[in-house]
Amino acid sequence: MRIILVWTVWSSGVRRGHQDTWANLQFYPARCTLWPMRETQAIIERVRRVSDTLQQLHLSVDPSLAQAQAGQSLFAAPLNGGESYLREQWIPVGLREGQMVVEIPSAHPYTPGQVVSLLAPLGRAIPLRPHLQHMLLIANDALPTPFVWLAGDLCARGAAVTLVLGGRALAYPLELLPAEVEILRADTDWRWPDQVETLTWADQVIALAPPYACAEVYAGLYDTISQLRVQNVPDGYVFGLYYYRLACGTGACLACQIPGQKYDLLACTDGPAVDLKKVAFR
Amino acid sequence: MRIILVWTVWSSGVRRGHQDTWANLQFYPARCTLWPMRETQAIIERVRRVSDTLQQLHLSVDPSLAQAQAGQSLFAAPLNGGESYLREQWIPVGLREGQMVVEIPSAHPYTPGQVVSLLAPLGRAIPLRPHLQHMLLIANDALPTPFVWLAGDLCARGAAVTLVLGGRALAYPLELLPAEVEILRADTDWRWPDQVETLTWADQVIALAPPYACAEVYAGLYDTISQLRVQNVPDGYVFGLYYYRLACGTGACLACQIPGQKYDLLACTDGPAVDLKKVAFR
Amino acid sequence: MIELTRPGKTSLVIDNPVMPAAGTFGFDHAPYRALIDVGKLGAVVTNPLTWRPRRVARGPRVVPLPSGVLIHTGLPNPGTNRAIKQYGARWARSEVPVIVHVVATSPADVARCANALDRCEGVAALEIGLHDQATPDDVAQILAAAEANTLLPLLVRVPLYQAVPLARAAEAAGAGALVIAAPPRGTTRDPETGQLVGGRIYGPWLKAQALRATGQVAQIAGIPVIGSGGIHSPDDARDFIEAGAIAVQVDSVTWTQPHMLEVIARNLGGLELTRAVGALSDEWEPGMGQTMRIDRERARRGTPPEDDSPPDKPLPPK
Amino acid sequence: MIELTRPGKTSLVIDNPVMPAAGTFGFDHAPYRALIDVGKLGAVVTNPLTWRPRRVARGPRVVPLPSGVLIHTGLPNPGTNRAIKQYGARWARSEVPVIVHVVATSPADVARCANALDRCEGVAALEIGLHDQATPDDVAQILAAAEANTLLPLLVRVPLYQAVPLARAAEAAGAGALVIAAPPRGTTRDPETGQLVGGRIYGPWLKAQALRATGQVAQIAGIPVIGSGGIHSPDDARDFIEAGAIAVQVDSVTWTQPHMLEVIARNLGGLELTRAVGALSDEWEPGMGQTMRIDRERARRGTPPEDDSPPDKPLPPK
Ligand SMILES: Cc1cc2nc3c(=O)[nH]c(=O)nc-3n(C[C@H](O)[C@H](O)[C@H](O)COP(=O)(O)OP(=O)(O)OC[C@H]3O[C@@H](n4cnc5c(N)ncnc54)[C@H](O)[C@@H]3O)c2cc1C
Ligand SMILES: Cc1cc2nc3c(=O)[nH]c(=O)nc-3n(C[C@H](O)[C@H](O)[C@H](O)COP(=O)(O)OP(=O)(O)OC[C@H]3O[C@@H](n4cnc5c(N)ncnc54)[C@H](O)[C@@H]3O)c2cc1C
Ligand SMILES: Cc1cc2nc3c(=O)[nH]c(=O)nc-3n(C[C@H](O)[C@H](O)[C@H](O)COP(=O)(O)O)c2cc1C
Ligand SMILES: Cc1cc2nc3c(=O)[nH]c(=O)nc-3n(C[C@H](O)[C@H](O)[C@H](O)COP(=O)(O)O)c2cc1C
Ligand code: FES
Ligand code: FES
Repeated sequence: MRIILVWTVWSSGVRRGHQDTWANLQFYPARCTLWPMRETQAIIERVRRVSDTLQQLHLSVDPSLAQAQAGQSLFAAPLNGGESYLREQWIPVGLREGQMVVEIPSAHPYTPGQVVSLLAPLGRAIPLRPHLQHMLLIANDALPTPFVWLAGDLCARGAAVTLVLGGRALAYPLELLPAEVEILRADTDWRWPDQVETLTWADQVIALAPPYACAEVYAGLYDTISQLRVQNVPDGYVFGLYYYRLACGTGACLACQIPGQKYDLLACTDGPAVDLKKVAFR
Repeated sequence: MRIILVWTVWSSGVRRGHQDTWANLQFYPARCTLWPMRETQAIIERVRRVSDTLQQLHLSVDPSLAQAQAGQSLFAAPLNGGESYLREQWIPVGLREGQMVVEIPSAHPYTPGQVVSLLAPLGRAIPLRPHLQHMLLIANDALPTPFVWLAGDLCARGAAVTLVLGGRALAYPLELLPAEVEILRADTDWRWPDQVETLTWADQVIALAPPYACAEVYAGLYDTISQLRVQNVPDGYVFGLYYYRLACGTGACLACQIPGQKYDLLACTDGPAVDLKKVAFR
Repeated sequence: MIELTRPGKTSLVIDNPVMPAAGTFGFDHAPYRALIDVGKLGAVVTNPLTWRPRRVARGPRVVPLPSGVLIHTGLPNPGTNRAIKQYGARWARSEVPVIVHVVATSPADVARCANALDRCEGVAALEIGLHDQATPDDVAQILAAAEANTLLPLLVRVPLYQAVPLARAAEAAGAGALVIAAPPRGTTRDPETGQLVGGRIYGPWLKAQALRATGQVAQIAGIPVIGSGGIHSPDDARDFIEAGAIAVQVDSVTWTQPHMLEVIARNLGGLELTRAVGALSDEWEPGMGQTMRIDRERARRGTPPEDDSPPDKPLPPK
Repeated sequence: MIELTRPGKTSLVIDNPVMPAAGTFGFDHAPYRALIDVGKLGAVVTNPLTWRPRRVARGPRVVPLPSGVLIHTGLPNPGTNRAIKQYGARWARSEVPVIVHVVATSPADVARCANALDRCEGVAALEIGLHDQATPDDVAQILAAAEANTLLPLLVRVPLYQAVPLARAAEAAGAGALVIAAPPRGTTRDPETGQLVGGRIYGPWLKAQALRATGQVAQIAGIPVIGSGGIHSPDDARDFIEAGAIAVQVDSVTWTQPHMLEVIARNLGGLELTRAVGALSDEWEPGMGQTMRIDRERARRGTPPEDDSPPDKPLPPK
């Protein structure tokens, strides 16, 4: 079945006519661009309240989703209609014993046994440099859920991970993160201890800002990094995560477009991680 | 508390300025016109599936509703929003051990423990002649749920009750009706065995038709009865039940108006039982 | 104190910016008297009146929509003179101003209604309900007819789809205030009969359309604008105020959660909201904690019933 | 066989009365290729194109509504010429007719777009999207500009609030068919930023308004009418047909339940629907039982990938 799916796909890059956007990033997990979104069903096996505002859902998912990688997410809708009209983007924090665990706001009432329709995988795996040693993750005013799975994978393969938390991100329960991750605390002006050192130490930087602040925050971060690196910022060095509210999730509605230098990008099919070097900050 | 409520009421008759509509029916339960609708809460204690299409909900209701009488109903909405935007009219089939039992379509998913908001009582008790001996009830193409409580009360006080079922009403599970009730089966033309005899035998006749057929069916019934009784049909002899879909339930929106001979009536506040002698059939 | 209509010889001043919309509350306070404290509202707008009596529409009149409802009543009403007889005395005794809604059937009928209502003590203002097909010319004629027959302040309720041009026409023709907007019409299938049914549509979804129209009109209007359409919470009401409305009309939520009308009024009136704790079960009702109903009802124990009022005064002959 | 546009030198004939609405499906088949069988649709309508490229709007673009959504994209598109380069070859290979949506920004721009698209092999028809403020005069000018530059059938998509007068104007100006209606605009508060945001509104509630407008236009139009707005099920679609539409456009349900677009098409196309029983868990997906997808995918095992297509043809110079 999986093999068939590869035949039927139009890869996201090909289909909007800008193959070259990603062509020079040899280290991209090539598989992901060949793996199309499908509609499947999942059963909620367990609902675990992990903080005042967050819950984790343990999902029995279609076996094809076992291939998913950190960065990819689920576009979910309860089968019998939920509270919201649009599908919700559910961000996995890991795959454990065949179950996918997602972390979502606890405001939404889900119960074990409920069946959900999933459009998945949504988006691409977060691109990682092949011999990555030092990863710097930065979350400002947004809960670092999207970093949990990634940080776990990186720690497991021996990379050093530093996570900077600022603003609302400080409310996140640290016990949900791998114990190996070094945590730094940013102040309200986005400064943290040894900022320059951590930025030069890192082989790769990935930032997370809330949707309404992405343009501003990522532009500032990119400026800072450009100033530190007298030569050009390398391709695939600093990424921003875009979690815009999605209408279609398939690349049809263009509501999640991110203006690009050469080609515009879509948060749903090209994201969530976007190389900030490719973004046109106005 | 109940006493206070009596003070605050504007009776339904008084408030729309047509006290005289009911003034000549001395046998009306006077209490009902003095008992205003209130907003209270109820807990669903038990959900019992009684047929393929019907369920009974056992409700712990506000003690004030212990005064309710057959004909009065509840205008209900689940506290956390339900499937329908408007409130639903829930028809009680009895009051048992302080719990009110309502019978509603099983399509609506309710669960024990759920809290519902009630505007109640909705409407008036079905007016009964004081020394009633023989009651004829007729349900055509509408499930006879509204007759269950009434028939039980009448049998308990020794009256003889005959129930004619036709069309869709024949699908109703007879075990939900008091065993003392005599059941007759009407054919598609609204004829049943000994039709003239039963109509002359009865001290009072109450008919139930689906909302969209009320005007036609009740006009036909009233004609038939007029022809049987060479003198005028007496006041308070033949009633139709009006279960229109209600928007407000309070007499504000007028969507449930029934054109009357002298005054127009409202299904929500004057109904469900309306003396067909007062109705203007066009 | 909110000056609801354009300053001039007569202007309507209200204490609270929240009132029910025409057609949702009845012809007087009676339908909601036992459920909400009418005195906490800024005003009451009556159901629509026409010069001649109208009977209810035939066929299905209430059809559910996803998250809303379609209603087609045919505007039943006893006609203006009989309504004055039935409700005039109660309007005169109302704790809050009564705004009588007059359907703009024709200039001649509006003139007759205005003339009759002008002599009715309890009427604080008229709200003219424009028809969906009204043109700016119609608006001018209708308002001229009303103004020739009454000095009462005139609010004009404008249909959603023509909000900007008709609001402009109403202001030019001397309207005292604009109500934006009357709900639009729709068609849906009645599940009971299988028929396609037409009527006005109500529900929270309407808010986005009405809020946009309110914002557009507020930007061009030189007279007060009252926002209306799909308001279901104090926050919804505040959105209309932020878009430029001076007051709001609440519609179908009054049917589904009657106390919400009072909650919105108290909230926008700046009254503190508290949730009652420990009220006895037979004293407590939803929304009661958010109001002072318990105190109010206790206070009433000694007072005479409100219905114990003198019989309606005879009206001056026409 | 449905003659979708008025008979004449050119007329568009489609096999199935169901197609996606502009803006919901993308510029070509790619976004939904893996999720639905495009060949089962009657046609595909592209996202809106303008002459010049447009970038996405700033600020919040997707805001939830009760039972719906407000969307404000700013109509991002690469401009007509670049779109032809990017998508023209795929349009030419499409299993079903491709209708290109052209935004009616100005007569001059529409003329340029029509001219460029007229020479593009894969384009079966143009759909002209009228602006909300368009007047009947604008419609005449826009259509004259389009007709002077192409013989392609012209569909005209009319805004909801002005459906009847603009439909009349479009028919008089030679439109081949009418699409009733473009969704209305609304304003709502974005919960994330607290801002009031404007945009088009989508959801099942819209159906009542669009169905009414479709019925009104169908009664007066002498050319085919395509109904659109809030269709979420085969029954919804049938209601538009009963109100006089010859075909329907399905909008936001494609985003929330992609297979529903295909289900509606199969249903209105008269194909039998069966629910698959016993499909293997990794083969089964919602809606699949209602289609013949399992068979289709099995059949594909031996076929070359659809993407293995020749590179886009160079376009003739302008
Ligand atoms: C609470 C309330 C408040 C009101 N407030 C006001 C107010 O403030 N101001 C005011 O002016 N009025 C008000 N009204 C008036 C009222 O809402 C409308 O005027 C009433 O609903 C009449 O609408 P209608 O259905 O007759 O419309 P119509 O438009 O007459 O009825 C249906 C229309 O749909 C068309 N149609 C027929 N078949 C189809 C089909 N298959 N598909 C699509 N369309 C079709 C018909 O041509 C017809 O025109 C109020 C009413 C109520 C109940
Ligand atoms: C999928 C899709 C399909 C489309 N299809 C078509 C099509 O077929 N045809 C077509 O022509 N277009 C189409 N469009 C175009 C598009 O939907 C609209 O043109 C777009 O949303 C622009 O709207 P706007 O928000 O800029 O409107 P505007 O009206 O410009 O924006 C908001 C308005 O609200 C007013 N406002 C400001 N503050 C307030 C306030 N506080 N309260 C109320 N109002 C206020 C402002 O004055 C402003 O006018 C489509 C778009 C999409 C995404
Ligand atoms: C100002 C105005 C308000 C109206 N309001 C209503 C109404 O609330 N309900 C209704 O059924 N008809 C209403 N009508 C419509 C008329 O009663 C009548 O139905 C309408 O003129 C169209 O009739 P037709 O649908 O038979 O052509 C209104 C008409 C006017 C002029
Ligand atoms: C035919 C037409 C279609 C338009 N469609 C869109 C659109 O989809 N999205 C959008 O943001 N603006 C759209 N616009 C609006 C313009 O881009 C611009 O926002 C609009 O003219 C108003 O600008 P303002 O809101 O800054 O005054 C459209 C304009 C026209 C003339
Ligand atoms: S969400 Fe529609 S294109 Fe990304
Ligand atoms: S339901 Fe509103 S008056 Fe009866």
